[in-house]
Amino acid sequence: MSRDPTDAEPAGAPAGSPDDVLRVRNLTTRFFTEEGQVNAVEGVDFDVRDGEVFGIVGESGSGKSVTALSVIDLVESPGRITDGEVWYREPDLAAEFEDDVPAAVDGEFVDVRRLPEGVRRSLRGPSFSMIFQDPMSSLNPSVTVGEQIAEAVEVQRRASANPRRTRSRTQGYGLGRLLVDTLVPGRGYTSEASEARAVELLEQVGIPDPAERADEYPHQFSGGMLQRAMVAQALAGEPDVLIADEPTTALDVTIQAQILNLLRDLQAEQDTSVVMITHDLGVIARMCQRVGVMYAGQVVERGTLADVFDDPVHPYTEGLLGSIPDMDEPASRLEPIEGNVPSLLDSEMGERCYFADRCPKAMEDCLRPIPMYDAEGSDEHETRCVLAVEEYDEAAALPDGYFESEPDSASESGSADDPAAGEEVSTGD
Amino acid sequence: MTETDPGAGSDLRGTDARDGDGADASAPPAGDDDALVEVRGLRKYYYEDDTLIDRLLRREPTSIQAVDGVDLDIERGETLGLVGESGCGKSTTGETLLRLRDATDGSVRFDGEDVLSMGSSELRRFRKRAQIVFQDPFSSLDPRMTVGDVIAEGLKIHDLPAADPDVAVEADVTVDGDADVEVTVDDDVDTAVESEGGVARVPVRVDATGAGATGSADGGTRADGGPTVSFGRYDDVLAAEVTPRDGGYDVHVSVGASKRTLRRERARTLLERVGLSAGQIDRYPHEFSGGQRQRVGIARALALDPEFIVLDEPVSALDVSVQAQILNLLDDLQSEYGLTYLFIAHDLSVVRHICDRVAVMYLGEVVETGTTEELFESPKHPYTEALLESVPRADTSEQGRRVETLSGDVPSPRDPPSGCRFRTRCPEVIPPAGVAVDQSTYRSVMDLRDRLRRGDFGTGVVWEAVGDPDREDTEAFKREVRAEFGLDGLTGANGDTVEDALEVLANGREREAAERLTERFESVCETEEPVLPDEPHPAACHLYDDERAAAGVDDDADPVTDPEFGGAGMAAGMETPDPEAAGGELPDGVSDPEHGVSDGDSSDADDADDHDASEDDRDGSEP
Amino acid sequence: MADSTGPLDRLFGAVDRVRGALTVSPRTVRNLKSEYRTSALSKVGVALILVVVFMAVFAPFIAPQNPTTQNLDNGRLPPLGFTQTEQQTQTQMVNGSIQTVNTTETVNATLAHPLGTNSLGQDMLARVIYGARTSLLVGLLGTSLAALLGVSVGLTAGYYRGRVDDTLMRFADVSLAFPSLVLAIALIGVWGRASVSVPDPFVVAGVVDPVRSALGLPTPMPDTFVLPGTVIVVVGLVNWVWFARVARGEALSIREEEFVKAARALGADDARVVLRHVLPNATTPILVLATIQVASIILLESSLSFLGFSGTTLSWGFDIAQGRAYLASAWWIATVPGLAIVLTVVGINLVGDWLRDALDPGIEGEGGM
Amino acid sequence: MAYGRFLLKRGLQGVLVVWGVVTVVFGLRFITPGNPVNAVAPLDASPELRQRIAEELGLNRPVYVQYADYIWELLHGDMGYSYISSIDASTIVLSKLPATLELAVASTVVAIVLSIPLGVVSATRRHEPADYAATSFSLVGISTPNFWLGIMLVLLLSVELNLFPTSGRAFGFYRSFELLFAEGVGAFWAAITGWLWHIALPAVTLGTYFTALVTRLTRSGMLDELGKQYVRATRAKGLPETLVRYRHALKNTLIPVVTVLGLQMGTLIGGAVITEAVFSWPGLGTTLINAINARDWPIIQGTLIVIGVGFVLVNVLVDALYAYLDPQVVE
Repeated sequence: MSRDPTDAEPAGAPAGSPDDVLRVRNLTTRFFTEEGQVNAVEGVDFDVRDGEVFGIVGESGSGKSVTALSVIDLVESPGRITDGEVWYREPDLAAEFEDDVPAAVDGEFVDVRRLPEGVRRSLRGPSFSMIFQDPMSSLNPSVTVGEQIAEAVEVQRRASANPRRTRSRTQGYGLGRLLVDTLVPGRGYTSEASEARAVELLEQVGIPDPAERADEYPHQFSGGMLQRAMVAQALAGEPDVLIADEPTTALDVTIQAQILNLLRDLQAEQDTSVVMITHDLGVIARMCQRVGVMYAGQVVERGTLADVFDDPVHPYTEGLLGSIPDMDEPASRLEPIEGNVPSLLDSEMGERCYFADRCPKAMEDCLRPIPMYDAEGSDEHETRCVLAVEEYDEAAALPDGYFESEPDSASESGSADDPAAGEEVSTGD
Repeated sequence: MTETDPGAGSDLRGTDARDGDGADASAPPAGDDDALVEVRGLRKYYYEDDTLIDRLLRREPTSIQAVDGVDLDIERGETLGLVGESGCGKSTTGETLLRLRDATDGSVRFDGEDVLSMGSSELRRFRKRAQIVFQDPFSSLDPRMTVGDVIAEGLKIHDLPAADPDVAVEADVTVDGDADVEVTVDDDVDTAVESEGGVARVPVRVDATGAGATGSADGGTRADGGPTVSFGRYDDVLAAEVTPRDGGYDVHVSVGASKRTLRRERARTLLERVGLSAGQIDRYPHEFSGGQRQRVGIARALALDPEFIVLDEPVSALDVSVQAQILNLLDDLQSEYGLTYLFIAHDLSVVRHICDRVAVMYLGEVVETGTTEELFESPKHPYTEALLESVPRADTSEQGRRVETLSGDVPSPRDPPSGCRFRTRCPEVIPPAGVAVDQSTYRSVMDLRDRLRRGDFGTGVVWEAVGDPDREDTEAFKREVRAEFGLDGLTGANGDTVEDALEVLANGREREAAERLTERFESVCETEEPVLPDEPHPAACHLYDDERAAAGVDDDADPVTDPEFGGAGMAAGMETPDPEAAGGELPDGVSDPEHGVSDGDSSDADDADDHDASEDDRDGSEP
Repeated sequence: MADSTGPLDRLFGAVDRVRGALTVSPRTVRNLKSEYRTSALSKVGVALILVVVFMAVFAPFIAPQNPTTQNLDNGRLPPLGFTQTEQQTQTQMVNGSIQTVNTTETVNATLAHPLGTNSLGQDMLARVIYGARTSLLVGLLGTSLAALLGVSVGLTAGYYRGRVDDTLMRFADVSLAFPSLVLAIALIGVWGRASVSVPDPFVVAGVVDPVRSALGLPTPMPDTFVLPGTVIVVVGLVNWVWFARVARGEALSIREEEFVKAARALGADDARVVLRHVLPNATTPILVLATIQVASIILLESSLSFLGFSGTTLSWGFDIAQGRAYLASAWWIATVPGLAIVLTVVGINLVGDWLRDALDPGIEGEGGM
Repeated sequence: MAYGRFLLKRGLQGVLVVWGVVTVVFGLRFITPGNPVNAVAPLDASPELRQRIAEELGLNRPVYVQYADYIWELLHGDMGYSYISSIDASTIVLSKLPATLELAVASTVVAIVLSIPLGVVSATRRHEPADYAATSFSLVGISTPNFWLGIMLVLLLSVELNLFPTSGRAFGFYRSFELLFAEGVGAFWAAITGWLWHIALPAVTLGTYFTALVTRLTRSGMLDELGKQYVRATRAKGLPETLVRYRHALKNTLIPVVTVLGLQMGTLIGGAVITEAVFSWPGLGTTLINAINARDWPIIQGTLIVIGVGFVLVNVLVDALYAYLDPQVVE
């Protein structure tokens, strides 16, 4: 449900770099479950430049998948997007809604959260699209791959042909039309043109004998081939922003390399901006120019690749980098981060830096909500940690057992993976 | 991870600790006789659709060669890495090694005994010496059992703790007060007290400061008026019997708790040892995070005091920060208990960190083995090179790095490619002697020949593309095939052979076209299966045939021209991949034929991800 | 109805304590509690079941009359709140010739028979209460017999797979090919309607009469009640297939779990693996299927007794059959026992839904008559 | 090609099951207490007479000979002669089949046409009046014994309002087509309405349990599918919600529903037997009950075999439809 447009005087689009295509501000998504309110995403801000690959890295339960679903407005109950603005640069959309919803428009930027739901839904495909972690469960097992890609092409064709209809309540294809199309043979949602385009797309993503493969079913594809088909389907609508949620986690490393190359080539070709979401810092390093590190629903550090990899400020980022075995110079021992991921239950989250209970450098000053501070390195480099503005002071350090009193986060609710998206990282053989 | 105080770090095993020190024993292990585990020619085939009805329809069951001739040696105290991608057979090898699956062929010698031909009693003893830790934290612990029961289950099955005859029992007696105290200890006290270096020391404190003193501070057992006896941390498992004699006391120490309590005590110690708190013993698995559950899995494996543990992707399902904690724990346990690991994984950076030696597997076969140093610094087999090349490094130098990827997918284990199984994706296929051709063109010719041999080269489709239904314009046909398979860079003899092969193909004689091309272009990689030689850093690849020929090793491979290293671009016409599920090692719906269950612990499980209920098995042979 | 210290929570507490034996993990109990709190329907279901169980157990104490005593002169009394006009045709000698005279007579309910009486003057409420005992016992005993047979066959087939699975499942297909009702009729027709008379523990203990006289209820209560033995055995033989299918499905998936492989690696033999690991993890779907089966078997039993194939006359189905002849004149004789069946089975199905929503066993569409 | 192989394999399994059914039916006789002869011989028959009858019925031959003979005859469509009316059993049984078939098919069609939309609506409009109405109807539907429902319908609609006949079956559905050719449309129309009029109550009685069952199945199946990842991915590519629900999710929901329909055929035929008894509908059900009461073995065995074979046939067809709907099964 979008924010009520008539509330506090709209501040207009936030500041950012000139060639931003997407600016997300204070995005907040909550899950109202039996055990209580889970703050999966809490005040997340990030920008995506045109034609750039922006990385979001974080472990299970950090809220990175829910962030992706929130941007594309696919959060299902018991989850709800309770706050935040998603400014999307699309001049004709801005022009169209300039007078209907003035609060939502600022220059070429439109806050999609303020637009009516029908319009927001019509952006899926032509403007935003998404690929998921496990290709096998992201395609309908009883419909051929070609047909499903043709549908994505058809969405784009009908949206550009008649935008007003696709924004209507029935998205231009009510139950009546469906009955007629199913009863009358030869008619259907997808047209000949879109089916031919689907075969082209399959070829474009490097699938051999595309014509034959288009008539086969998802279970007749290998993991790598199916992810290529998913990429084809996502790019069918020539979207401005492609969100990739752990696209290569379920794949083997040689197939992963193929898919990453494919994503980079297509991104360069179509000048699409990509939001790459993963837990694998290697994939982030290879693909992204800028990256945001997420922990417990918040962005804790943000900046260029060099900022975050070479001189990280936030102890969690350091801990992450310290936990990864280096393949080229193997250290004899890793320095892991102690303790467990927090439960994100509103009742158990203190008014403090959420990482304090696991942080080797926790101090008194950390026991308050921490804003984002600027850090050295490029001017993009920001971090949600007091160490950016003050030195670590041994005297003010918190005693060891300080957080023992807090309920053992792994006690009742087990490891609180993202309630919505299955974050658990599980790979094959 | 809370480190238990060094004092209590006792050696769980009676026999003396391993002589080598920590995980990074760099010295190459001595000859074969020292290897704890020797695997020779291990083979594991699954058979599809050979139910009663299929037999009636007289259809030959198709065999899936999941593991096809694997040789491995694992030295004592060493960590051998077994790496490879999905479907390469590494998990099946690990489980067949422990007889959780029935092997089709080959031998597995554990400390000299052949595991595969063990009777049930020998097998039970073997179970105590070799254990396994699994990958998925949510499926490796029985949700209906408390953590304490899970850990103690092994002890319950083998009715442990049982007195160990060759463990000596001693009492260090400290006496307060001046009574003369004689202490005798039951021989089975080693079931309650941990032994160190073959001796179980029982801490006995006798407080005889004054007859009739009130109960001593630490609640020791009190004879009426006599001295009180306490055993420090073993108070609730030992019992003392004091009988006065003139001028002093005789104290007899015996086990004072039931086996069940002893097992619970054992479970509590193991929980502490793996970094969890003993107070969580009665909790259920769903109350723990992924990392904590893996720790319980490790504690369960340690309960029987094994020498050898198969770690089947123990950290793949964990987040990076938790992964590091578990890797450190495994390191500590190995150096403390002298354990030998078979570490199965697909994440190369983890393997580099923890393994001493590594074996790389591809489609059921070992293609290269070597020490971690050799393998990561100077890989020999093209597949190992491609693997190392593809792994993204978490470092800024990785930004924008363009990786030369392998083409196509892993072929189906149902009908693996002839000769070298990697030849369908290998960027360094060896052309026949005297045929100079760059790698990418040679690869295209090979793909064309594969399609022809498999018989699904749709000449009709090509004629349609050319738009000439009555098939006259052979030139157009040839141009179309050249374009589709990228065969333009051919000159001289190569060009002519291809030319007339296409001519023959144009008028529909696919088989003959294939033969013509094979005659000229057949590579040694197709005809001969490369053998993994018995040498320090072996690689099963014909590239090294001449090296061995030069070194006088009698290997009859013909001389090989130096293959240029051509980029293996996105060649069209790859071998159509088999519908292998992304994560699972085996295609869907495949089950394991060896169903007949012997005395219980060698019955196998089928490890295809989903099991088609109507799938039937052939009756397996009873071991 | 169930506040935090209500009877139900004490029940859950008890379950918590003996959970080892019941292999009901606290997580299952927690899911049940949270689902129970939020869904009104599950509360209704539990309430209905409690009423029916109460009636079945304490029948001798609360039944207004002895269900079997006949009292022909106040036959066909309407239930409270209804009156019934009856045409009496009497032949009389009127001035020398025989004439039939129709007199209409209104019969109204009496407090002694709140639900009225049937054609033989037996009290409907008493018969409904005793009918509950028959239905529940047949439902529970039949289900347990079917569960015992089905689960053991299903676990064996699912665990050993291969030839064993093949033959057992073909055998299951064969018995599935005979609809339960059809096979039941055939078997009962063949073996005869053997019934078992079971002594009523309360009456035998002599506890009933003092309580009834204190409540001012007529004291002579039947000291035995009749159970349709053949029906229970037949029902068990017929419905085992559903348990076999569910147990086999569970065994097939659980044997692939890693904790089963780990147990075998520890040296556990097949018996231990099946009993200690496979069965406890299969209890949830079996439990939910059991509720469906109890409901189906109650319907089946009432159908059999309606057709006259049940060995006992004290059954809801039998009463409905009696009432069929008097549909026009005494509609309640057939209607009241039918409502009792519907309410009982609705209650059981609601509990079944509660278990399914809370525990999500994934057995859609299994189980039937 | 794989689809053909799948059908062949499934067909063979079907034959195996039919053979099992026949064996069980044959075996029934041997677990009967009492001697089948006295179902035929008069009570006071002399031992010699009883002996001769036994010989005549071939009951004295060794079991396997009787069995082989029984199978042989069965293959020729000969099920022996009714002990009571001594008419050829197969003619009696097969003549009763159309009536039961009519009832079963009519109620199944009613069930499917009603329940699939009901289930889908209640799944897509959760916590709205439509959902509550559908769930409560289906709950009561599966909790009502169909004989009591039949009686109540008769009580309300026949006895009180006199709308429908209380029992009996007018012209059969097929025979009315004969009338169409013989005496033209008028007679045909009268026959059809007569048939409809008579089958209305029994069809509703038998169909209610089925409708309720399929409604619940469709509802929970639809809810299950809508929660799956591919639905979220299909919405992410911008497909209209109507297609997401009724083309993608519904198709996958119908797959398990079809399987369960096959399995629940047994329940349907069981219900038919009861409904026929309530409405004295001249089908296999009433024939079976009368035969059992009269211990008329050939008829009992004939009816059971027809029902068993019918069930196997239906399940083979259901599996064929299932394999067509879900391509993964055929692999």
